[in-house]
Amino acid sequence: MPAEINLMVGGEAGQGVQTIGFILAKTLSRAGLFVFADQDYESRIRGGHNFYRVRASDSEVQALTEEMDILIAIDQNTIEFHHSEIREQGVIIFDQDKVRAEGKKANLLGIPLERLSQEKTSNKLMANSVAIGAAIAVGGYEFALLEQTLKEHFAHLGKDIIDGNVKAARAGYDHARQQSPGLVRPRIKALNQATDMMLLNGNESLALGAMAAGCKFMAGYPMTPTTSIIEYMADKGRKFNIVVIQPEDEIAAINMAVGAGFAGVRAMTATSGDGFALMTEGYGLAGMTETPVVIVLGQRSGPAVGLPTRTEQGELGFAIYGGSGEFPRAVLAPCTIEDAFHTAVRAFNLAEKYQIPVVILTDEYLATSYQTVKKFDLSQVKIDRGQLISDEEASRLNGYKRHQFTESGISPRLMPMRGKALVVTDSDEHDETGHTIDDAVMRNRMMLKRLKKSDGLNSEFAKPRLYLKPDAEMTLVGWGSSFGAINEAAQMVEKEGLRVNVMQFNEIWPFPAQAVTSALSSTKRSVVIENNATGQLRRLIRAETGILASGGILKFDGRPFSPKQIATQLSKEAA
Amino acid sequence: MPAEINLMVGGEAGQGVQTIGFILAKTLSRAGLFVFADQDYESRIRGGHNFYRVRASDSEVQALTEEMDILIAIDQNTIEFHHSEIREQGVIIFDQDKVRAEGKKANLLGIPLERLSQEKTSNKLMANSVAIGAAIAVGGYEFALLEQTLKEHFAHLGKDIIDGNVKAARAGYDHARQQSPGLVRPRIKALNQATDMMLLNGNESLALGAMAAGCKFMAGYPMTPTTSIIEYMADKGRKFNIVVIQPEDEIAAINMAVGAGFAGVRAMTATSGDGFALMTEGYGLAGMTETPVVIVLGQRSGPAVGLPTRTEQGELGFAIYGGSGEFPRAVLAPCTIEDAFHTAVRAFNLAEKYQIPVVILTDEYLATSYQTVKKFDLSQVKIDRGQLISDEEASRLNGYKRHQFTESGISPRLMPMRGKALVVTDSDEHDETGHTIDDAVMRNRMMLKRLKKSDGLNSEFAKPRLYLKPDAEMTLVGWGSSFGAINEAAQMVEKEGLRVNVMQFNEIWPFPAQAVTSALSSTKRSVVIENNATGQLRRLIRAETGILASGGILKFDGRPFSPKQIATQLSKEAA
Amino acid sequence: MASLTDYGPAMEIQWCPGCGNFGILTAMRRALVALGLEPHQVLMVSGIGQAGKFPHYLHSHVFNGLHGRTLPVATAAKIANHELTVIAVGGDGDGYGEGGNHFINAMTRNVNFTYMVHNNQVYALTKGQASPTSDPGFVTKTTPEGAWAPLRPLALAVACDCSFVARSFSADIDHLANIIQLGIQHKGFAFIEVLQPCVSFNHVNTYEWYQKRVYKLEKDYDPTNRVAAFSKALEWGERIPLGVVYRNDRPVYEEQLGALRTSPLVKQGLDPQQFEELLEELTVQPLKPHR
Amino acid sequence: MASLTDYGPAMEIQWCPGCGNFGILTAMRRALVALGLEPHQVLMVSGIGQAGKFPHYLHSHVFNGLHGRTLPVATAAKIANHELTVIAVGGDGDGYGEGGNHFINAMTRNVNFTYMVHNNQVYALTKGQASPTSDPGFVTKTTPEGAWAPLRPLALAVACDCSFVARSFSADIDHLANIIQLGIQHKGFAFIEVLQPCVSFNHVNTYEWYQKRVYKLEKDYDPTNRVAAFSKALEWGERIPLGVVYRNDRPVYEEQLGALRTSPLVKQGLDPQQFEELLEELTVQPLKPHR
Ligand SMILES: Cc1ncc(C[n+]2csc(CCOP(=O)(O)OP(=O)(O)O)c2C)c(N)n1
Ligand SMILES: Cc1ncc(C[n+]2csc(CCOP(=O)(O)OP(=O)(O)O)c2C)c(N)n1
Ligand code: SF4
Ligand code: SF4
Ligand SMILES: [Mg+2]
Ligand SMILES: [Mg+2]
Repeated sequence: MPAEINLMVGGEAGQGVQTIGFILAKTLSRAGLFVFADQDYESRIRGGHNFYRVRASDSEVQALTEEMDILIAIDQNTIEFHHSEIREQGVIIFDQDKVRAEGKKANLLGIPLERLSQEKTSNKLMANSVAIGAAIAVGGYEFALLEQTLKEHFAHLGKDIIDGNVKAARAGYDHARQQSPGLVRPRIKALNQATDMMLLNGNESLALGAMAAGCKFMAGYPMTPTTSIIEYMADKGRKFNIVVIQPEDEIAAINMAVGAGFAGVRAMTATSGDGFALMTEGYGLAGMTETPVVIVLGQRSGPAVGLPTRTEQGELGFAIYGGSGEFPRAVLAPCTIEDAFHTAVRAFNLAEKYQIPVVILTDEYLATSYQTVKKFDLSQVKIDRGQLISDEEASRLNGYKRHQFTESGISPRLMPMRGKALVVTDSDEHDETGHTIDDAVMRNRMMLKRLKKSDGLNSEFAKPRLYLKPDAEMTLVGWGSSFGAINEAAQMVEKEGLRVNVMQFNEIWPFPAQAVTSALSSTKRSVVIENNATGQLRRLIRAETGILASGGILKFDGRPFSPKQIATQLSKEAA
Repeated sequence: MPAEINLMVGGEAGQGVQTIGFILAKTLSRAGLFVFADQDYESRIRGGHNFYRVRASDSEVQALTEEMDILIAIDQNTIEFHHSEIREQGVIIFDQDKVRAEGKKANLLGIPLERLSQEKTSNKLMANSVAIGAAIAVGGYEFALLEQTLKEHFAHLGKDIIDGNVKAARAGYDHARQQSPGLVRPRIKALNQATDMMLLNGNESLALGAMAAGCKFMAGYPMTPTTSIIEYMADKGRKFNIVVIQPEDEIAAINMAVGAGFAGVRAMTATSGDGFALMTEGYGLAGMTETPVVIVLGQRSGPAVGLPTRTEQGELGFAIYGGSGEFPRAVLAPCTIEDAFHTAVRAFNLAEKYQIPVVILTDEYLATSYQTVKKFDLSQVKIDRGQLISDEEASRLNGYKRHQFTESGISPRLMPMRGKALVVTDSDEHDETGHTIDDAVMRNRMMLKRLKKSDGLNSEFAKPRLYLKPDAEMTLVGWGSSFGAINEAAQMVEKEGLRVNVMQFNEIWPFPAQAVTSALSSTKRSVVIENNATGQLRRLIRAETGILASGGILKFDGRPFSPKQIATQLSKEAA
Repeated sequence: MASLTDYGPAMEIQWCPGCGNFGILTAMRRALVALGLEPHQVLMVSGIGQAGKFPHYLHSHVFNGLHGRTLPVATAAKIANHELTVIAVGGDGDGYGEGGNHFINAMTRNVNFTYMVHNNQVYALTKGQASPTSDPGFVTKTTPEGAWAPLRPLALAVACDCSFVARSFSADIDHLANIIQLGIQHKGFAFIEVLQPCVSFNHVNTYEWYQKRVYKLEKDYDPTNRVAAFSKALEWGERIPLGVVYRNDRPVYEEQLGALRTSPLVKQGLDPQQFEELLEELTVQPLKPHR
Repeated sequence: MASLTDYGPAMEIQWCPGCGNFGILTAMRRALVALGLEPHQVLMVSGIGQAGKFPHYLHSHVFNGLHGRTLPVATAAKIANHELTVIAVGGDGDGYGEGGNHFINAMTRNVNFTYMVHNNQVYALTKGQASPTSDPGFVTKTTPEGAWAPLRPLALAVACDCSFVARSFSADIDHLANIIQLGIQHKGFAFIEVLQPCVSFNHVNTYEWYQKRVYKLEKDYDPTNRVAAFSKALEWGERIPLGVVYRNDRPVYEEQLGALRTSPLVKQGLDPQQFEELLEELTVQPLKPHR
């Protein structure tokens, strides 16, 4: 059985919860463990209640768990809200001068965090590092791991800050080992010391994928949870000749992406539901003008502004049916943080190959969760620009029809100003040359030409990921970011004797109907597990295959699934 | 068998095609006939090719037919494009000085239209009236009918214009009767001289319904095919204290409608697909804040700008799944011009009763077609404002919660400034008072409260219109404006011995799954007939009932179905 | 008569300690009390952003809508019930970025309500990106090389012939409260920009930064001269003027609407039967012989 | 060298006979030829409206996009390939109504392309509704009581510090061709408003109406004085100035973009492996002991 350690840190916004959590995650990664970490925060900059959870294990982990071994309580609320989540033998670390923890069912490790910080660094503001030191001590790890992490983390703030934090952490570390040696746990050892592991979140992974795929133009208006994609690309992209624009609104963003795509570069935008709403007109524009563009739709709890910092999978239908009229599109939903990288690459390839808009459906959970993943192999990234006319061909072109009829529906694509041929397209219905038309025959042919591309897409679309077991009784079905939780839940229920398959969708639209039909017929029952209130995938499966999954597990309180929640529900379903 | 006469007039944009057609339609209505008329036009103001068709019958007609008895050709193209649509014994009326018609398989009635106009009125610009006169003569009607219509139609232009047109028409009338008495047809007599008939188009009907329902505020940005709703209300509304605003864009339009709805008046907006795309964010806002608002979505050929003056039923999925996150909504699709009136009334009642956004899905065809319908009975219009707190109750209120939890999910609604209680709402997730929240429990309750309203809606939703026959072999399924064509097609195939049911949807969402399931199981086969390329209703039926209709008839060239097209396809399906 | 306590916060205030928004809240409460307005007479409309939370923090009717869409909602609410005192509030991103089109059009349209923009020159709620008013060179995570050229909202306002254009500073509560009063009293669309330090994400345009630069318009400044006002509206940098920069008495939009003449729209009864005459118009009169 | 015939219409022209757009087409063709530009060097971007059809009527690359969304498309196309001569065209409804937010932001951003608005003071393609520039009182089907207050696009432009602001008249082809040349040659965002009579839907602002009012800016007019330009930009009614109303030489947006320094974005190769260092940054370095 895999061994693991779970930590939580909680406090108000502005108290450094995220920093503590991230440093813990990184330190444990450095110990060779597989780490998964996620934050829970409100839409405010100070106050309220935030928390961060870190799960570290000797085996791969792709979800959080509810039971904590160590809780760092920066404020009183953290204790009140979370003490019940502490496992027996768990430890609460807190500032004994500020927070009361008496009577809580856990081992209490009260430390004068601020006082120690003041004492050791003449600055009480390093109290958080004292707490981190204590936590690493309780975890049973060597201090050097933490020291290295702190040095890296604070590197850009100069020597004084680095030294101060290291000193403070050391004080906490020593304090814990000396005052409460009984609380120090046996450290979990790395089984196969993974090398070349990265610790990154879903947005970073996706942004890296986009950049590796050759995205040269990103226009994005800030919106949780995809803002950090824009920010990451704005920062890192500088070195790699990537233009990142923050325009006046989302309408400008999508139209810019389309404009850049038309001119010939790989272009994208990123937003969440309300921003996507504003983009749906441009979505159709890309469909009509056959312009490649990638749209990241980071779902959060809707409708409208909803819970802006919380997760949901509420926009599958919107991505598939959104936009005026009918046009081909691809909808992808990365299932893991690693997947986000590959999905981004895939999205750009599909967008250019089929000359369509491609939506990447992520969500707040995937966007902000951190995980240790094996370093991406960039030499494996294949860029397929589809039927893009080369400079050489272009120079020999004798006339050009942007929307030429072909067998596949895909017309060879020319960038303006490669050669002398003119590139003409139109949001009105048009003929092969791209000029406006109004007659029924041409209209029919053009519609069919565009929609034909769905066939090609469909034929090369990945099947949902299938984890089939002989004699399974039930198939668990999910899409996107819930993969980790569903997968772990499957393992849990298997231990209780329920044999289950897992089918997880990444490439959802065009819908891989055949594969789904055959997969679902392999078990008597199927349960669709979704982070929404109306069961969108379940309905989609029925629309496309006629199969009504026997059950659905829905969650729409803005929080991601935990494996245990799913497992509990499954046991009920099975009973 | 009903007797009927079909007329077409064709010419360039700007040549008065629409005026001629409308005057013919009105004149034939005045003769006591049932009339259906529609125009076919391009997105340009001059040139190109437009035509207008009028069908008049002694029995009710709800669609056009392809075969013409009389063709008025204002230009040469009309003859080239349409001569094949003329029935045997049909007549082409044209200006013998300008247009060539030799060799066409029809009776030619060449008249020196301009010359006659010049002769009789010293103005060659009344040539169109000469042609109208000739057509009425050929139809076998008395001149007085036309004279009356011309007088009404030109009333606002003054005596000279009226007299001129009457004289010109008289000249054409006399010319036809004198020169070609053999072409004069036996007039079709009204069977039951209907009294109190109105001749109006779908937009007028819908606008009248909205006004009768008490709409006080309309904000709309011009967009074919709903512009004339805005225009009609702007004009007529002046007398009835209705405010109509043309704002800067569609985003402003929907947000204005929501603002007015929140303040307490019945409010609406109207647009088509691309405008609706821009409104989807506000659509969700209405859902989240539980603000009643009515959105007319007049579909036209998409995607993007598409064929802006042509029809389609391509946005059913968009209306149902559009908007960020998940919220209750109603989607209605009037099936006939008369229906448009009642649907508008119904939309406002549902919007206020359930405090939701309601979409009325019309299309270019329904919007611009004219039909004779029995005058609406305004005394039958019932206004149900739902749980709107009266002034008297308001004055006694002791605190107020805009989003109070109730059994039905509907919270009593207070207008701001009725009494002293405060009305608070939020596009963020909120508690009963309307203030922002972030916790999972309240979030869950609020989502369920809102979605609960769908149950109520569903239970009072009209079933699709069913025309069931014992022993029918097939059910024809359609939605919205195709009703007339489907219904007539059903009659046609029945004559050929195929017994069919018809099921036509007006109230589509929430989906009346039970009624549909039982209806579809009454026949072995069902065919879904839609003016789109992907079969949206067919897929919806499958999603909601699991039933895959055995066939689909699709048309997406921007033109409406004709009964005959459907009947031909059905015969193939049946074979 | 309402008192300051009647305008107490309706929920926990979620701004950072030291945020400039607190001063604006105090000034607004004072202004409303000074004007003798009761909470139920006031509708506050906002969008999304830190400023967008404002209406929740004092008792009034509240419509807290979408990011950038404050003005259309406020416009229509005012037209639907012109007895309401309508006040729209929002941030610089909300109002000048996402809502830019509504901003110029609302000013041009001139419906009688007040619009207050909390200008902190940054997108605060989303944690610090450049806004349309960020000073050139302002470094944020979306503009690592520094922000580009700024909009000048007051100059836009004068270009749109906005009927009341003023600026104040959140730290000068007396001045601000007075400007808000003037804005609410003004007949027509009143645009008030409030300089609002964001202590968390704008470490350039701080209290001190503003304090050093702001000055009150001279007593003899004539806010009715449009061209001079334009020049004044462009002033930014070493010196930043506070006060009423421009004012005119253009006709108010809703006053020309016949529909509102008898009573507010919300108070008018609904009577389907009154539309009979429209049906008549469309009715096909059977032929009347001998006429 | 391209000749006028190279810029012949690529499809049947669908405007009404007598439409002001014809003059603009002629002037554009002349200007392009005079500048020695070849069709394949020119990208015309438009939205929807009668003016939006313009690019189809002369040979060039064409992106005819959505109503009101001309400027973002043009902006990005220019950034993606700054060797293109990009010209955006559209109507007054398209540019000042639906596209208002892009208009003010594009002017502020100052990307180097030309934007020409065919201002006929009406929504023509949709058959005659009021536009943002309709004169007050202009009766249309959506404004049966007459249009309300107009936007003043040139004043907005000066307020946004637009780097080239000019007006011409479609009936004065020489003047217009010259202004278009100046606009294209100008380094920075060039906004050209063209007065364009619509013979079908605007029976007020006719050829004669404009002819009577337009005059050319005096020789000694100084377009670099922003406040004076504002005053000039407001002039409308009895006299309407034509010419370059305002000009500055603000830095151009794309010139500060490091990414474009070596070559246009579209010409840069794609190499996934160059990103190795970013992966390194995220890699968790295993502990190096004794350091
Ligand atoms: C359509 C849409 N786009 C983006 C966002 C995300 N968002 C929320 S607040 C905000 C900007 C806030 O800046 P500002 O308006 O200046 O307000 P501040 O927080 O600075 O007071 C953004 C971009 C959103 N909620 N909706
Ligand atoms: C989103 C959207 N809204 C509305 C329309 C309908 N529409 C097409 S052209 C137009 C206005 C045209 O006016 P203008 O831009 O002044 O161009 P003109 O025809 O006068 O040259 C409108 C409202 C549209 N195509 N898309
Ligand atoms: S982030 Fe800035 S604007 Fe927001 S509450 Fe904090 S200080 Fe105020
Ligand atoms: S409607 Fe007006 S703008 Fe359009 S082509 Fe005709 S004259 Fe020109
Ligand atoms: Mg701000
Ligand atoms: Mg126009």
